Amino acid sequence: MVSPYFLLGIGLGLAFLLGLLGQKARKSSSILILVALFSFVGISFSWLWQFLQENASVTQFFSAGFKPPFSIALQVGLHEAVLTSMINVMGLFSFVSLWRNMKDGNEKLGPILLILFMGLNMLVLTRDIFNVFVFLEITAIALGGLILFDEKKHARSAGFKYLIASALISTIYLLGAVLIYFSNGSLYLDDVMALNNMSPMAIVAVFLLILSLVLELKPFPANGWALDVYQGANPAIGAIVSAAIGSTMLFLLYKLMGMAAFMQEFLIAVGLISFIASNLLALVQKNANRLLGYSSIGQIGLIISIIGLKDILGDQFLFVAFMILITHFLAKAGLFWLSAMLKSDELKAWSVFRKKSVLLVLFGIFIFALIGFPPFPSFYGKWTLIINLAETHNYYLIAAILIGSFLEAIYLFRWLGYAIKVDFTEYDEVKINWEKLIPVLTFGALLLASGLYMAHLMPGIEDITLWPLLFILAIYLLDFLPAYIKNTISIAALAYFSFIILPPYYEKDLLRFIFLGIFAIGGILTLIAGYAYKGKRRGFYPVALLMYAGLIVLIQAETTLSFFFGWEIMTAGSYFLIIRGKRSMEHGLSYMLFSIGGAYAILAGLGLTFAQTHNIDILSLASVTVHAKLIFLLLAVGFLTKTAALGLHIWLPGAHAEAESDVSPMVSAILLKAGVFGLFILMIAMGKNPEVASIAYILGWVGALTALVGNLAAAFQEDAKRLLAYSSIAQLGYILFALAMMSHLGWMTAMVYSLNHFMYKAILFLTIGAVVLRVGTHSMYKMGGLIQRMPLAFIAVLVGIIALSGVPPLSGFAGKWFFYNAVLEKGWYFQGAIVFFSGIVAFLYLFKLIYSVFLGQLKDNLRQVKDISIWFAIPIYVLILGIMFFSAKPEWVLQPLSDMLTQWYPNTSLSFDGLYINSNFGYWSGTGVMITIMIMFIVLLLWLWILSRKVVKVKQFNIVYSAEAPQRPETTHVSYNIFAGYYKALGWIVAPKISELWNKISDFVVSVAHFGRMIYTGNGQTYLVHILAFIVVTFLWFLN
Amino acid sequence: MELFSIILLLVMGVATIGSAILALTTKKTDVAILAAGAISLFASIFFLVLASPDVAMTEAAIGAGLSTFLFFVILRKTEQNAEK
Amino acid sequence: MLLSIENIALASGILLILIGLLGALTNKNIIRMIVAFSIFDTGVNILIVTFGYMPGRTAPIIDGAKVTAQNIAQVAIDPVPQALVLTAIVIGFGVTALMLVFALKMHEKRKSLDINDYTDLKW
Amino acid sequence: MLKNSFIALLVLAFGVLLFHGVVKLYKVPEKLNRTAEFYNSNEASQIGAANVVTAVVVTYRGLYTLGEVTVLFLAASVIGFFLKRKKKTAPVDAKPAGSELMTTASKVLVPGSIILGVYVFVNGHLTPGGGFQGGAIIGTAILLLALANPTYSISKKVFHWIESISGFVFVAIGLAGLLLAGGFLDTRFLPNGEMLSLFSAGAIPLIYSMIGLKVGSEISGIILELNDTQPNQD
Repeated sequence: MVSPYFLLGIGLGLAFLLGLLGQKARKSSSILILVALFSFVGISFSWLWQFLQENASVTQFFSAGFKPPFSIALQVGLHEAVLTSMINVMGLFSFVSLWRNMKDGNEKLGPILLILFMGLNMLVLTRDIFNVFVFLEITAIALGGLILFDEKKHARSAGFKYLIASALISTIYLLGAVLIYFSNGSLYLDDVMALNNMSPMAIVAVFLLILSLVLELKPFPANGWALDVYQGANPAIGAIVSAAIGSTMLFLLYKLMGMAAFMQEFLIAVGLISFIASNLLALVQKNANRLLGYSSIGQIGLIISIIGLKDILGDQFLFVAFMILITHFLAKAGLFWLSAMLKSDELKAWSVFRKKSVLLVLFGIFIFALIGFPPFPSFYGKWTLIINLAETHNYYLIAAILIGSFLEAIYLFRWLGYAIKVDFTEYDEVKINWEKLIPVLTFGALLLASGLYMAHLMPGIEDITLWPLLFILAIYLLDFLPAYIKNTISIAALAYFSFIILPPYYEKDLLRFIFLGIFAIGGILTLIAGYAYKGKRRGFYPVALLMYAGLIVLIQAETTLSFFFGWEIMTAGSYFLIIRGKRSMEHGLSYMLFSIGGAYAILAGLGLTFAQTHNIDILSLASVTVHAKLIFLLLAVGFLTKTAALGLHIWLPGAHAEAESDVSPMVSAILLKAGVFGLFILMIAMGKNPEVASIAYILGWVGALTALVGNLAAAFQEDAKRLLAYSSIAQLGYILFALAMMSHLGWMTAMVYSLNHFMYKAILFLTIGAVVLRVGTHSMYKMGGLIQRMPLAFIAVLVGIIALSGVPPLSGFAGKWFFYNAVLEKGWYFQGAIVFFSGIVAFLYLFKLIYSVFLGQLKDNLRQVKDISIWFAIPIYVLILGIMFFSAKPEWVLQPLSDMLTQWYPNTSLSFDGLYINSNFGYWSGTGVMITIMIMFIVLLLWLWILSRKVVKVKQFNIVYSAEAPQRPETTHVSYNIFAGYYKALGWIVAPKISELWNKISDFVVSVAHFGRMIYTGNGQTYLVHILAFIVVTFLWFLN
Repeated sequence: MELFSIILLLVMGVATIGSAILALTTKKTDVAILAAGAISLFASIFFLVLASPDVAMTEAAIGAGLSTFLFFVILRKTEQNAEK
Repeated sequence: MLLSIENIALASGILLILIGLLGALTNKNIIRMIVAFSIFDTGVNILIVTFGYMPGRTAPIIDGAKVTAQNIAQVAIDPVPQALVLTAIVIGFGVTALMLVFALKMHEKRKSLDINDYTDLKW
Repeated sequence: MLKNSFIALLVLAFGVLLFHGVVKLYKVPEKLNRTAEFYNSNEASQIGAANVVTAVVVTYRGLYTLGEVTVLFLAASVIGFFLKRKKKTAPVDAKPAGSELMTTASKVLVPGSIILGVYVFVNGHLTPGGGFQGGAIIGTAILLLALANPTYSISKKVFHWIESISGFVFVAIGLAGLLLAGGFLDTRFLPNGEMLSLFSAGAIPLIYSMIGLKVGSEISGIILELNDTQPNQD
């Protein structure tokens, strides 16, 4: 093994020698430093290789040829090899990123950076407690020097604040180190760790050491100096502080915690407080670098608490800590480097990355990794952390971690949203220099690669989940191709997938077969509509496929881990799809926040499940016994955020309405079924547990009320797509209600509704979307009379609303029939009545939809409009055929469904008898009804046709307006505000009280954040007072 | 000998604390710097009495000498800057 | 005995630490803050040397007369605290020097040495 | 002022909390602890330096000294770089020459100080003092020189060379210990020699000479940079 002293020799020897070269040979000295940093990487990688491949054992290298404690030992083990590898890679790329700063007469910058990284290596390696002090000071002085070279406006005052803070902190460390020596006569860490019972003096000493290291790691609230450094210094230096120095200090803390088991609780508390507080205060931050600072402090706080959890996590400790650390390391460095490319440090300035899509994608990767989305390492880290905390019954810690993560998600996603949506014309363009680009690209690639590699290693993740992700990556690389080619590839991929994966499920698991079918067929059909788009449609296909991949992984999941994996992938993909719409940014954000909140609820629920079943098999949900109510409630809340149940629905109307024309059906008809599938899984598990019947009862009420409010709200919309969005909320309410009945008939209802909703909502959204593409508005009062110009669209909508309203002969009736049977059987009359009433309300908005858009008077500007695009018409009519088939031969679908459900509910009154479907309350034949209604329809049509020959045709202008042109189109459309009367009577039900409630909550949080950050006065002395107060308070805590 | 050391240290201790209070309270920065230099000198006597001649020499050369010099240089530079 | 060498030294060291700290936290002038920090450091150094002191013993330097290679373990004090303080003094000087350069550079831009004038970065 | 009295209270609380316990737990040691015992008993035979502190700082725990040198190097780099006068505004001769007395005194004192400094670092293994103290004394001599002869011009290049080479040699000696003897900074690859003689204690005199040269030239370099009347030569 290479002796670590060569790091010292190379680093210092070169730094000293470079004085000979002087200022003139700056280029050659830069190259020499690069070579030295390269050799650092080489040395640490050689260690890594020896530990990973050759099973080398931990080795200590003694200085001066004596044994410690009489000399100083540097230890090289696997941990040290990993950490020094990270640090040295960071050193190399930091130097590259600062390459241009070397030029302006700053010839000392290079040696200082070299010494800084050498010092960090030594901090990781050394086992001598006082030597740590020496190298702490070396890194502090070197960092101070680096900051001083910085030309940024406030770099110097920030650097000074850093110096005085670190002077105070390192003196505390010095006192600790000295007291350690006096208490046991050794400065050798292993000696102290071997002490069986420490003397009181040693305890005080260890306390001081750990306290000072925690202070170095910027705990809230003694961290104002660090925030100022992040904001004031060059972002490339911020990257070093956050990634390299932060990781080193964390490792040092971990190393020294070997002596301080009694301080574990302190670390947990301090870490989590920092995690939550800094993520909270970041909510109101507008400066990108300071925001990154807050985020760094938060992440580091989380890792501090994980170090405190070492004993609780046991075997899993290293895995969890490393996963979260490596994510923080790669992502934070990447983000700071991205920031270094920009002139302005406003958050909104990041929108200029939109012109360089590579950078935007990297930005997205870093953000998603930080929040803990799959496939990035932090996903596995957080999952394992939560699972293990649940297993050890640390429920409050789970709550704290999830709350902090949620706060972090809010500002990070808002920021990503700015980059994707905000207008960038006022900001300077990014000029990409190779030396700035290489580090970011490398770290982004490393992040992605480490995530994929982890997924490959992780038990409980099926390998198959990775192929789609790799395919998506490939599609992204083909983004320069025109849309129709990518569309074809995407359809082919989905079709191929369906061909391979779908058929076996027909025998194996019909439930999954149906949902997979919805996703696969729905995916293909909605993608066909994509041919209507011209140009390249950059970024659309990767994210659409990401959503489908997530959905498919979700359904296929055999373990709770891969279920959650799929859930998160699907959420990420759908988020990007939604925010593609023109005005959908805030809706996209609220979608994401509800989704993440829901996902954390699911995570907590799955964690609690694992705690008692010790099994990640998804079927193990059914064997939950302890805390069953809490678990099922958490899971239900998680799934209900996706199905937009009442109270959790406010993201849906905006998100669905503002999405692109072919995205709305994807996120409505298809995506919502993910929530339904989740509910199915949940209900199947709940069904076997009598304890949680009350939850089903509550869910039933939630479903009923959701149906009512959704339908009422839909009736008062003037925006066609919003109307359909509210209608979706209501439909999902029906499904929830039906599922909650926990009976064979109830679940039949839910299945039928799910299938139907998929078909008719896809038809309606596709058609309305296609119409919107032609007329250029969502507002129904700006349309009207389109039946003359768009007969294809009219017929599609007509079929859609007949199916939706549940009148015979179309398949919606089947849903209604099962529904009434189920309600009667269950005896939920009151709730049933509410749902029934809301069904009547549905007629109102359906009427309004078809009337406002297609009937009445054709607007002047739409006189030349063409019928909907053929690419939309194809999927629409395929779906209409599907509905027709289902309506004419319902038993072909219903009988297998019924048979499938008998595995959970063997006793059923339902029976199939040829064309007839019987229940306790009656019978019904789809085919018969169809034939009867068709005959009636044809007779009526003929009669009307005969009558219509006597009609006198009137020119439109005769009756609408005499001479004036309409200034306000809404006043001239007869169906504008058509249900004003009903609104007076029932409007209070749909008043946006729930949105108001959420707004109040968010206002409150924001004001807390505003108030809280006032402690950071910007005065260096005040920061010192904070540090001192932190020390005093900690002392008092430990005295108790 | 022992007694002599104690008396010496006592005087030094009083002088040190006095200088420290002076450094803290004086209005003039240069007086404060001189006081700090004096504290270092007294400290080096402390170190001598405490049987640490190496430390004493270092404190005298670096703490009392070099540091004080640097303080004055910087102070003069800031004054020059302010005049400009 | 209350008035022993080590007790006087201990008291002086601790008082210097506290006075230095108070100065660093209350003096608004940046250079005066740095002066206070160096007093603080001196106090810490005195404290450490005092802890390592053993009454009646001499410095661990073999002079061939009073202290020889044979009796040094009985008559001399512990060399390690001295080694630590030596290091701490030099490092403290490095930190002080860097702080002073910062003070100068800050003053160059804004012509002020008042710490209250450098609060642009906050919240 | 309310704020200041709060701070005073806080400092007091800090002092009481920290030192109350420490002082209470502190006992005047009766005998040396095991590390000190080892050093004091074995140093003479193992390293052969009369000054045990030097042996500890340079050999046993030589990494501390290397760290100190690094810190001084960093500080000197930063100070030298930022206090350097800008070339354009350099008035070649702005200051009056030093007084007669100063000039005469410096003629006597400067060589004497330099010799004293060299003596201190060369004898670091025998007497109190060593590289840092000797270097600082040399720096003071240069300061005297600069004060006495403001127009006197010394090439800073020489100091840069001495600084770089001596620093490098120090590191090289450390590596030589690693390659030739027991470990990094092991000074025993040279013979221990006879106790109390100048050429004893292995490579310690060599290391302390290098440190003395390095520190002396660093400090001198800074002083020369600071000396306003010194025309910039680089």
